[in-house]
Amino acid sequence: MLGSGLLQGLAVTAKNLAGSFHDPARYVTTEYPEQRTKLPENYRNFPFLVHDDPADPNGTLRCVACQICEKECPPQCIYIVMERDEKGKALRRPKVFDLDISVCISCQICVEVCPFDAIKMDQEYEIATRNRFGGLLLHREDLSKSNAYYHQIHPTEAAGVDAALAEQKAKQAAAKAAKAAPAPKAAATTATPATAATAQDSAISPAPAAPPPASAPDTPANPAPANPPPDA
Amino acid sequence: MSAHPANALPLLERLPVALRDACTSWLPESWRWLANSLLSIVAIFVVFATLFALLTLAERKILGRVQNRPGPNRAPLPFLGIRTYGLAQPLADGIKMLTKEDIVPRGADRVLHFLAPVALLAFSILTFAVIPYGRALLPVELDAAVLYFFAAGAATELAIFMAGWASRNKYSLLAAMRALAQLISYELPLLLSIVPVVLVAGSLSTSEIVEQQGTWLFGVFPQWHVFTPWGFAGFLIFFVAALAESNRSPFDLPEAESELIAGHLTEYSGFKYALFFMAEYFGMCALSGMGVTLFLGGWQAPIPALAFIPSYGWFAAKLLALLFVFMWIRATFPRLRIDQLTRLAWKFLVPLALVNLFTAAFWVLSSGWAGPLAFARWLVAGTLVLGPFLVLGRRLSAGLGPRTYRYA
Amino acid sequence: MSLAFLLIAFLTVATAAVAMALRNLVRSALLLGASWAGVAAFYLWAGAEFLAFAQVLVYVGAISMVVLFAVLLTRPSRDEGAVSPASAGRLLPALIAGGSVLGVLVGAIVGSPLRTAAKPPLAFTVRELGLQLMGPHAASLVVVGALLTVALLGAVVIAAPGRPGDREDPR
Amino acid sequence: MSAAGELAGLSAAPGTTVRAVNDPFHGDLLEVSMGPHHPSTHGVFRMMVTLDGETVVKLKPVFGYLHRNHEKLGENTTYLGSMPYTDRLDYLNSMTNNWAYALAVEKLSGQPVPERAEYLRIILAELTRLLNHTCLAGFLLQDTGCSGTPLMYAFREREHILDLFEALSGSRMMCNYQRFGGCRVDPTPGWLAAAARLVDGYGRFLDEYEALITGNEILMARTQGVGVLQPDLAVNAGATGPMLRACGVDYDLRKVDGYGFYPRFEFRVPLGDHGDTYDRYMIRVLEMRESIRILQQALRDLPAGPIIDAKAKNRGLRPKAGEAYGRIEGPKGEIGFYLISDGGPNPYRYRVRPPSFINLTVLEDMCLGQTVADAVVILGSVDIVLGEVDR
Amino acid sequence: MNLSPLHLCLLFSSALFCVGLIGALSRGNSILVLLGVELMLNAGNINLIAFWRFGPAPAEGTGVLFVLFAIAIAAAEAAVGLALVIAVHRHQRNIRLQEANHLRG
Repeated sequence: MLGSGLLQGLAVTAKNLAGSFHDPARYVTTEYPEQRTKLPENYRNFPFLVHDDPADPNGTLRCVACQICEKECPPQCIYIVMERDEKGKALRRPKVFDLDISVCISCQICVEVCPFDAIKMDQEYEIATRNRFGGLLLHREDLSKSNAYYHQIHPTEAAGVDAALAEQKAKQAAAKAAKAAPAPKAAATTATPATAATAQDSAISPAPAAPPPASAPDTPANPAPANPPPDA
Repeated sequence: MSAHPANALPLLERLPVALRDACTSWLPESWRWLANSLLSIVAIFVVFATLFALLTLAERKILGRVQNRPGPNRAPLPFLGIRTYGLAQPLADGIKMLTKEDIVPRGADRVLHFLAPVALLAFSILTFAVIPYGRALLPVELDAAVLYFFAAGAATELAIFMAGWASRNKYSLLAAMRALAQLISYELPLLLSIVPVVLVAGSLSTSEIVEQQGTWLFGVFPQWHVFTPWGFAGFLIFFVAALAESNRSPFDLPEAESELIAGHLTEYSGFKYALFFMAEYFGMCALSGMGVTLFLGGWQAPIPALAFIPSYGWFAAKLLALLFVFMWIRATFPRLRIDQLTRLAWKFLVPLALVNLFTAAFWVLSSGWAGPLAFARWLVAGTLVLGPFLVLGRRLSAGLGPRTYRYA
Repeated sequence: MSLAFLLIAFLTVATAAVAMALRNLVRSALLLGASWAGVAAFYLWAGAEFLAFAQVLVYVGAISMVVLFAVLLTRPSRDEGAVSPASAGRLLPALIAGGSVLGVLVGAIVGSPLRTAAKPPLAFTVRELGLQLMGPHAASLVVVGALLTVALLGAVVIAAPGRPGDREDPR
Repeated sequence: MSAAGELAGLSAAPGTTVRAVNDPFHGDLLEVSMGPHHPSTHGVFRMMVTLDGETVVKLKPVFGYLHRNHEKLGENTTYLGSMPYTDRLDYLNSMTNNWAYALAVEKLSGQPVPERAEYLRIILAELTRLLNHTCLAGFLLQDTGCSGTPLMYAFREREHILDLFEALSGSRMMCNYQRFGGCRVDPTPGWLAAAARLVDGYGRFLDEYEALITGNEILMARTQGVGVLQPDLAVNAGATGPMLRACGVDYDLRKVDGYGFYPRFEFRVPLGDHGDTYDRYMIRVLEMRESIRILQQALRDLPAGPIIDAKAKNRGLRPKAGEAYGRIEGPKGEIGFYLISDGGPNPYRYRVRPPSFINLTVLEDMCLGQTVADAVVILGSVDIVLGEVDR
Repeated sequence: MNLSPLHLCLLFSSALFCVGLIGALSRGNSILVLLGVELMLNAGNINLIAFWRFGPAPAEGTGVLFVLFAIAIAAAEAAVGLALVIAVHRHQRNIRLQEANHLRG
């Protein structure tokens, strides 16, 4: 009969009208600024750089300025300049690490390609700023966040990363110990930074394992100019 | 509001009139009439403007709740910062509307562009004059009140045409054409649907029509027109035509936002837009009020035991219920197309209304039937209503229907 | 003579005159709507309220709509309903003819002593009107009804496109 | 009279083209530019519509307002670097876009995919289909003039699926989930349980949604017999997906290609007989019900194992010189990626076959002779996403 | 000169009549001609009402009835006239009266 479909529709809307007052499955609105939904652990929005010592956020970055993420970044929103000492020797640390989050697409590829677990995805989504240009261009200081923060936002993933780093470090220590016997000179030089590093697994320690082995002797010079940024 | 010979009425019933008389009693006799009229106009305007403000909120709230969201609930009270479940929203909307820039397109017909909202609102307000809001509350007692109502209402579409044409916008022009076609189509079923009421009541006066619905069958069932076969059919036809006449969904073709942006409102902003909005709600209120008056017993109480509640209370309750149905329908239905709209009017509503006229005539002629004949009376009238509905409905929806699908 | 009448008369004639002189057809039609409403106001002033509402309903509600519709359907082109003003060759004879008719009429009216009944306002109610229509004038009512039906059907046939149904879309 | 009659008469026969505009009998046609800023063009799409009264006598789609040089970008980034960009083609269906692209690269570089990953891909693709069709039903009804109610119901359910995507991939719409040789993240048992709950409850939502609107006489009047697409025209134009199946052509890549593990699943392909807007709407509703069946089977049978091949190479991929075309049955139709490798780190040629763009080519043929109001609804039933149309 | 209300009413109606007449004679557009004729009809109606109101026997109401019938006929006239205008327009793409000088379509 003409009209039966209309009446059926009216019944459904009436049910929803009533249901929105007592049925939480129907009334799903979250009133945002006051109420917030819990973000899932995997949620990702914009990268940040992990540092290990909150006392020295820029000195203990895991990033070695290898520029892999800069090359792989699809929208090319990362800009890295490696820090060099007076003699122009690379210090395996970013002097500049800029990330333009007005360009960044949060694709996580930088995280995937990073061999040092130095860059991770943040969960920050309230990024509105009054400054159109500078406000969305994050520098090394803005990006640097502690490992504890990383544990807080991505607990499972961070635990996995820590475990892998610890394992790698242990392996490396073992390899070094084996190496130390035939070459005591090299061992003496590397020992100082190892003890000077923080109690936790150092960011620098896995570095000699992967990229060019030639850089291994340079590490002793590392702690000396570790605190030049006066603006920090 | 006409001075009824109603000093015998209870105080609550007389209250508005008594208040008005108290306000004007100090004036000389010759001036009192004018003052009383002005006071009535002001009262009607204030009441319906407030109702309009609340209705805009209610509509959004109801739409929101139907759609499982809260609707507007944030606007805080000015200077206090307290949220009141969105009650301050109309205030915020009003301030926004009043302070917005009034934009007139360069190619527009400036005079008509300005006149359209004014004329629309003026005609909408005119219709309020003949609706009996309560036992003693009828602003103007007219012999041909029903005719007056529709004469005043007929001019509203003209204003919509003016708006659409004056905007010099193609969407607006299409909306203007649609508004005209819609008016020409729906004026007829609207008028035809109320002719049976006039026929049965033997009067074009609204107060008399309401008075006549004030009896109870067996002392329980109200004898409203809607509770007769012809009245029921007439009410449905009236309601559908009223939806079309007030340009409400599913007949909101002139401003069809998914097709014509905003139709005749495309080039309006600020205060003029607010006037249109107000006129739309006023028209809706007026038509609902007329529907209540003609079919739902006006200000009569549904059962005698509840007659202690003042008559204007009942009127308000019925009016709000009808307005709720307007909103409920808006929340549910898709929009018709213009050719379907006219076809619905000419091929369905007009024939049904004509048949309904015969049904009403039969009802009047058979008013003396009693006993088993009363049953036969209901049967015949019911058949006269239902039969054409089924036949015409089948013809209207020929070729349409649920389908079955095959699977590869 | 009441001020109201003079106002009504002036507005009615003025709007009608302006409407007839305007270039813009849509404006003309809308102004004529106002003029017809003025006539309705005259009826109201004269005490024929039923007639006044019927006038508004028919003229403002229906005829001006149809006129506007016709204007939009037959719009010459993009210039939004503007038509050329009356050419002098037509205007002059028209003015002469109209003026002379007006002169004759005014002369006749003013010159003739009209007998008016000095009666108080009358009460010709809707009910009486209905009784008259259904009683002595029932035959004419039927004839008018038949005329209206035939006229409307004829209008539909004339206005419909040549082949019936060729403009109608499938659904 | 004859020209006018012909012109008008043609409108009754769907599928025929009327392109005459300046004939003497229809000199005052109204040309309306609908869009790029219009409530119902689903983004920045523009239709130059020529109207005779309200009837469409000519319709010219204009697009490109959202052009982002997608294909050239793909030729200038690495193979992996294009993956997040595919999210942004049809931003409702990033999972299926990812899959089609991954499939093309896997064909090009000959990488195997573990079983669990294939199952996960099917689960996510079918969830995407649910999501897309739900959205479409909401948008389509919004275009017919419902005041938001069906749209809000559709979005309520869509949010639940997006929540799943977010919990798995980290983003609601830009999932970037598939990788060459598998998937990026393994779902937890909790996630799988949540997905199963959602799938089991989805039928109830569809029932309520259909009660709300499918039987509605106004909707039937608005959509039945409107925008009829003839099967031969649809095939010739290359239309795919629900658009094609609504005309009664049995062509579903899940059955035809049998890619992934689809041959292992039991499901049916619904077909329409009229090819009108109502069929296009109903086919999608029925496909959703079939998707629910596939999902139930997949979630039941999901095997354990790795989610990405142990030797899978994503970063620094340099496939041998050659070409490959990977296509899957996306929710909107055949989404395909055609890649030519010259052995370098970037594809030499990167080409997208965007289903909604190709389905859009028959828009004018469907709209001719219908009214403006229909044109909007027909456009809605084509189901376009401008991110994919303009690329 | 002392004019009775009836005189004034009649003057009013003749003014309206002449406006309609001049319009109908001077304008070339057939819609405007039709509108002029409608105005003249209205002027006639005003006369009828005036004589009913101020005439010798207002109680009979014949004037009102006359006007009622006249309005109905005017409505029919307008409908047919405008239908003719539309038909002419369809055939000739023009509604200027001078050019509508042959009846064959």
